[in-house]
Amino acid sequence: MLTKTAFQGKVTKTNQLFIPFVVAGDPSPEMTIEYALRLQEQGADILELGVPYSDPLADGPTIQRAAKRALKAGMSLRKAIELVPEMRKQGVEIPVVIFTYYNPVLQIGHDAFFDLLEANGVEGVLIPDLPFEESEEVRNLADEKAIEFISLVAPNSEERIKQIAEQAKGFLYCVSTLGVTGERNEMNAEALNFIKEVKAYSPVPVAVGFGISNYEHVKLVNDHADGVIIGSKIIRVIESGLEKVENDAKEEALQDFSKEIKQLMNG
Amino acid sequence: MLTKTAFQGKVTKTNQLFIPFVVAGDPSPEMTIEYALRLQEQGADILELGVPYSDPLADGPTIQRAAKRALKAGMSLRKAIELVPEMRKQGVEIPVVIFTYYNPVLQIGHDAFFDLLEANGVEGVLIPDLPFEESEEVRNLADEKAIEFISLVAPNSEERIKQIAEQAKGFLYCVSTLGVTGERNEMNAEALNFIKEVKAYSPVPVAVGFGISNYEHVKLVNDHADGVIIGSKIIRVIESGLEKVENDAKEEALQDFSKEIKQLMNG
Amino acid sequence: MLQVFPDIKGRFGDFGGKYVPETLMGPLQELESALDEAMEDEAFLKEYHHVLQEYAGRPTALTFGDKVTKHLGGAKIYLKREDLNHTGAHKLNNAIGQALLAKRMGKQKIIAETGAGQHGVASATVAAKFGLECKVFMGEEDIRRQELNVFRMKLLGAEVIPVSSGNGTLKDATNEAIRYWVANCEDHFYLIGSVVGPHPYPRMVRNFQRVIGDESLRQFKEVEPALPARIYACVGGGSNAMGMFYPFLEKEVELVGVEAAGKGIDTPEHAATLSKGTPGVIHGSLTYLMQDENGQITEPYSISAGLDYPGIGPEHAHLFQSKRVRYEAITDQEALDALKLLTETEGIIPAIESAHALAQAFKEVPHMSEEETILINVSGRGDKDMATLMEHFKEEVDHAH
Amino acid sequence: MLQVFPDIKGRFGDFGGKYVPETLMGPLQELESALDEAMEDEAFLKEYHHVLQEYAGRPTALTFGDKVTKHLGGAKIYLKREDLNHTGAHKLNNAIGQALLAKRMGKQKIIAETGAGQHGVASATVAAKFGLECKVFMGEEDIRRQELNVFRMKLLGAEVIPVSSGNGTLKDATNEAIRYWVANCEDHFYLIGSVVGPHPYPRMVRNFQRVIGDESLRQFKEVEPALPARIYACVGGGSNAMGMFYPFLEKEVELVGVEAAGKGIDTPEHAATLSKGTPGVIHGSLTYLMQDENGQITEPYSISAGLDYPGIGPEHAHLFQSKRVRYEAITDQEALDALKLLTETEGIIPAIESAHALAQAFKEVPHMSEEETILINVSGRGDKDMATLMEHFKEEVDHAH
Ligand SMILES: Cc1ncc(COP(=O)(O)O)c(C=O)c1O
Ligand SMILES: Cc1ncc(COP(=O)(O)O)c(C=O)c1O
Repeated sequence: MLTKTAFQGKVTKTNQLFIPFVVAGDPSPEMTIEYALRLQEQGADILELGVPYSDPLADGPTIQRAAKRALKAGMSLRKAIELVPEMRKQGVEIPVVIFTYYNPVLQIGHDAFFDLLEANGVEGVLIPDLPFEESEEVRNLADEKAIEFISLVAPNSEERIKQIAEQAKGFLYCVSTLGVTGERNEMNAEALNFIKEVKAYSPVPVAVGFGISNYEHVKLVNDHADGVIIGSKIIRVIESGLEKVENDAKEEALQDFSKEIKQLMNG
Repeated sequence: MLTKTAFQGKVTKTNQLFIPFVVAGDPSPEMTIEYALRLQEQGADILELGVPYSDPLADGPTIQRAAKRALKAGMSLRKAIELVPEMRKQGVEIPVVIFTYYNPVLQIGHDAFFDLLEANGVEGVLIPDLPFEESEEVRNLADEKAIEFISLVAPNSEERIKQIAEQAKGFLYCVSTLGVTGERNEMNAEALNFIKEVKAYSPVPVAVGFGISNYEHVKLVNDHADGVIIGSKIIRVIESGLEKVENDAKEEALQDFSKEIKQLMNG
Repeated sequence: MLQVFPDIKGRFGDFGGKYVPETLMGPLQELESALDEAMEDEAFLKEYHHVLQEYAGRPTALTFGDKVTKHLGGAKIYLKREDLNHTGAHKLNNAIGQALLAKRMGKQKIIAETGAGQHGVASATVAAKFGLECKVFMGEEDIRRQELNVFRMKLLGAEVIPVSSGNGTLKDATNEAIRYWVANCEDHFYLIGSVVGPHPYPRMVRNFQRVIGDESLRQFKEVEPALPARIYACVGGGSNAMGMFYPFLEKEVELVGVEAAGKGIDTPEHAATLSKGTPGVIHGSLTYLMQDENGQITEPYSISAGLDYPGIGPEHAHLFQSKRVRYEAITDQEALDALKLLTETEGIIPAIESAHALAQAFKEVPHMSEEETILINVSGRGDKDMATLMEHFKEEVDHAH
Repeated sequence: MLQVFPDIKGRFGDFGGKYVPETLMGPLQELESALDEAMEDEAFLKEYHHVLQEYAGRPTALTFGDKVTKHLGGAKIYLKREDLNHTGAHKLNNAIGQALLAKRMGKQKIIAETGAGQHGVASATVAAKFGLECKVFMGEEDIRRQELNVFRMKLLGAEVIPVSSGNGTLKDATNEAIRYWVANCEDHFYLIGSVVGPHPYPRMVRNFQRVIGDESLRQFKEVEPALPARIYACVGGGSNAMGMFYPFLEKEVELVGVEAAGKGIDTPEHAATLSKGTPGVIHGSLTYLMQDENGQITEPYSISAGLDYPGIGPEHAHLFQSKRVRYEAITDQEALDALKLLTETEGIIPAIESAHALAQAFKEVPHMSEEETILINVSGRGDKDMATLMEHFKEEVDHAH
């Protein structure tokens, strides 16, 4: 049961958070909005909007493929951020977290980046390769702009778990198993203990990601954490519909997508 | 003018010596005898009968090719020596010098080798890779059997010229130019000086070899030395007739051969 | 003082740091502690130096290039002969250091990235020598281009893991190695091949390569009354250069790092990170890199696989910014010409990487005085480059006689 | 006393001498005088040792093979690392000595024979370094098989002369080099690559290679209380073995020379000259060789081009006859297995030639006590053999993981 406040009250549900991840521009900006709408329909609470990157250190092959498709379609950090108002127009109401590697942010510049986030009504930002020790300036800027800076903790963060968890904003991203994003078939008992520890320190909801790929996982995570983050699995569903999208059977692809997501979240 | 005695009186001519070289068994033992007869007809005084060898260090490509043909036809040191009585039967009367590399001799053994030479009526022996310093035992054996052990001197033999020339038997083989056997177009002035020096020491006729390939050479050499040794040139004439020999035009080949040798020796 | 770099956060001035997924922060911390302990431990240092000497063949020679000096006229040219190291390049110095550290940390498995295969071979070699399991990540494109080194690693008992992501080259192999490490950091040691990556790698690799400069300093003093006026080293990730430069940073010696200009720095095909790149984050470190306007890392180009890297060690970025080191860029053709000249005059066929340093030096020595001396780091031998060299020189040498 | 060999006639017991065309007697005499003078000249010896050290990278390491020792059990295995020499084998030691002698004699042109190309590369290398013109004679068949080394020689500025006589292999290349020397001895120096050929070559080459044994003796004493019980070296012409053995001839050490048994000494395909050959003359020297009943030299066979020679140095013939050295023969397969074992346990890929010595030692050490030590000469590195090794091991290593 979720009791903590997050995203300045925009996330108000009391049941478990469902935080899906899609890559902006995979396979096109238009389709990303369509998928976002379907995810919202299926109960998504927060959307992680991934910015495709040439060298995504923390991502597995599925998300790498998605990034490649999106880059080919011309997506960039700036365009991904500018996609958010477009989403709003078409009905996406849930908070959006921009998920981007640090280098593109650096090229825009910290100040300009946050101005851009603010101007486009982005609620949160997650930078997977900017750990606590390197993120002070960015965290301060995020605070100034009242944008949630999402932190991650991992089982091997050890004495840093407390430090990271205590300053968490928006929600805290728990890496359930060591490893890059991807689908795995079993949840790790140790990981569950770790979640317990994190929850004890965190002022915000604790969501678990990395490796959640079926309803069993979702149930297991929801028994212990405040929410699930699902990335690779969703990308794979999108991937399986690519052919239909290309062949003008967009509607059918989206129906399939909704059905699969429903199944994933509700069994 | 030749005044010295050689080959126990068998070489008695007073004009210049003509010493041709053929490879035993090139292209067959029978043909070798035929060529020997023709050479005798053309005035040869001594026949150098070359034993084909796998690794003829002192021979150029022409003689290497001849050796290859002869080896292919099954020739060996023993067979070459045993070819001599056959030659005699067919009319070769001039002295025969067996020209062989040292290794085949070693394999037969010194004593057995000289027994073999003696038994087959061979008059001389030349071992191009057995220099003076290594040949004492062989020279003694040759003396015992009254077989001429032919020595070589070269322009760069220097202080050894005297030593080698003074003990020379049969005839002394003068290497006119540095180098392995083969045809060259010019005689070397330095070489002529060298011949003069050699003649001063030698108790036997001084013949010049290595590189004599036309009548001009022959004349030039004959102006200064006691004779000419001709190898590669003769092999090339044999080579040019190989096709005819193979095609049952043996007589024609031999006629061509005689004509060429005549031309070589008499212009 | 220069020597205090990197600071406690792993910064060389503005550069360096640890820009890595959270999961790596623990392992990096563990590595740093172990490294700090090891480098204070006499026994560890003794073993490291013992292995360098009795296994790798150190000290490597310092050769006076009398013939090339005469040929060019000007300053006297000395060559530090890392090409004589076991496995043929300086890479082994670092691989030995890290493998010993891995053992000390109780890690029985190492992973490594490789481009042309030099670091992969060095890693496979130390894995064999120290009884470690070894996985080498290598781009599929590079696997195709470097069949021989792939086989060599396998013969040494290493597993070569093809990387198909990105363009299938070094950058992608490094990404993949890091990803694999993220997932398997508990029992795996990641053996990085240059002074790149997150802190403490740039410092660690530099310290395991400084033996090049330490030896050079000592050897030079034995043969010349004064230090060299200039020292040249090629820069890919920058490890041979850092190893050579480090002990000279506070000496009065001009230091010259030479990048790969490929087909020219005014073309898109080069790997001249400092000359043409901009600051950014690559492989966990804030440094210079080659990227497009959106911050996407671009594919570099150089004829030499070892310089074909879009980033550069953060300490070099700092030395560039602080102007302590001068950085130049040399084209493929210039490097090949220098390689040929050294080969013909000194009988030493250098790696094409090293030939970049040679080329820059050869440009400069004729303008220097005969009283001056210079030192060039010959980071590796050219055996690995024979196929490339044949392509470029076969006709020329076939018609030489 | 062993050290007085060869005698004044160039004899090692019954073997050696000068079985050459008369035209070479002068040049050999000239060489001998120059050599004797040089070897008495402090300045010459100093330069030779200086070049070995500052150019070739000597001393080469003495490596304790701890892992292979543990793997096999028994005597402790030490490796003399000639593979770390510049250009990758012991061949350079001799090439340096002879090139310096050529220069001293005022000969600006050198010729050399080569089989696999190792001695050719060493000769081309010293020719480049000392500014000499270089012609390398190489059989046409070998040129086809060793394309890379041919290119390397050419890149170094040497002319490679194809030899089509005989079977177009090393024996024929040597014949042709000698023939060329006969015709051009005035201004040419013939740089022979092993302890073969007419006197004074076997002595000269041994003396230029004894640095291997001299260093080993000194290095061994630094790490072990007693001399090794046995020393192993492969034998082609026999130069690395003679160089290693010579300083130990009067010590209480068992010396083991290892020939190539090819496909087995009971087959016609081997190069086990002492095991299966008979005395005779080859390339100007009386020694053991492989020949047919008519004294025609036969073509040897070994997987390793450097051992694929039908003769052997006359000093070995003497040491064989006098039983001072034990000679064994190792098959292709045994050598390959030993190569793989050393690679996997020690991270050293040896030349296939050297692997013959390793194989014999590996057979014996398990039967020796752990208190004993042995020393193996790793005459060269395996880089040159990669194509051959790939043929033999590719499938195996590809399926290892
Ligand atoms: C011989 C050689 N030199 C230089 C380099 C470049 O690396 P670094 O700049 O780290 O020395 C490499 C990389 O493989 C190399 O093999
Ligand atoms: C590495 C290596 N070892 C051994 C040999 C055999 O020569 P030797 O017996 O003269 O040492 C060679 C010849 O090329 C070689 O390259």
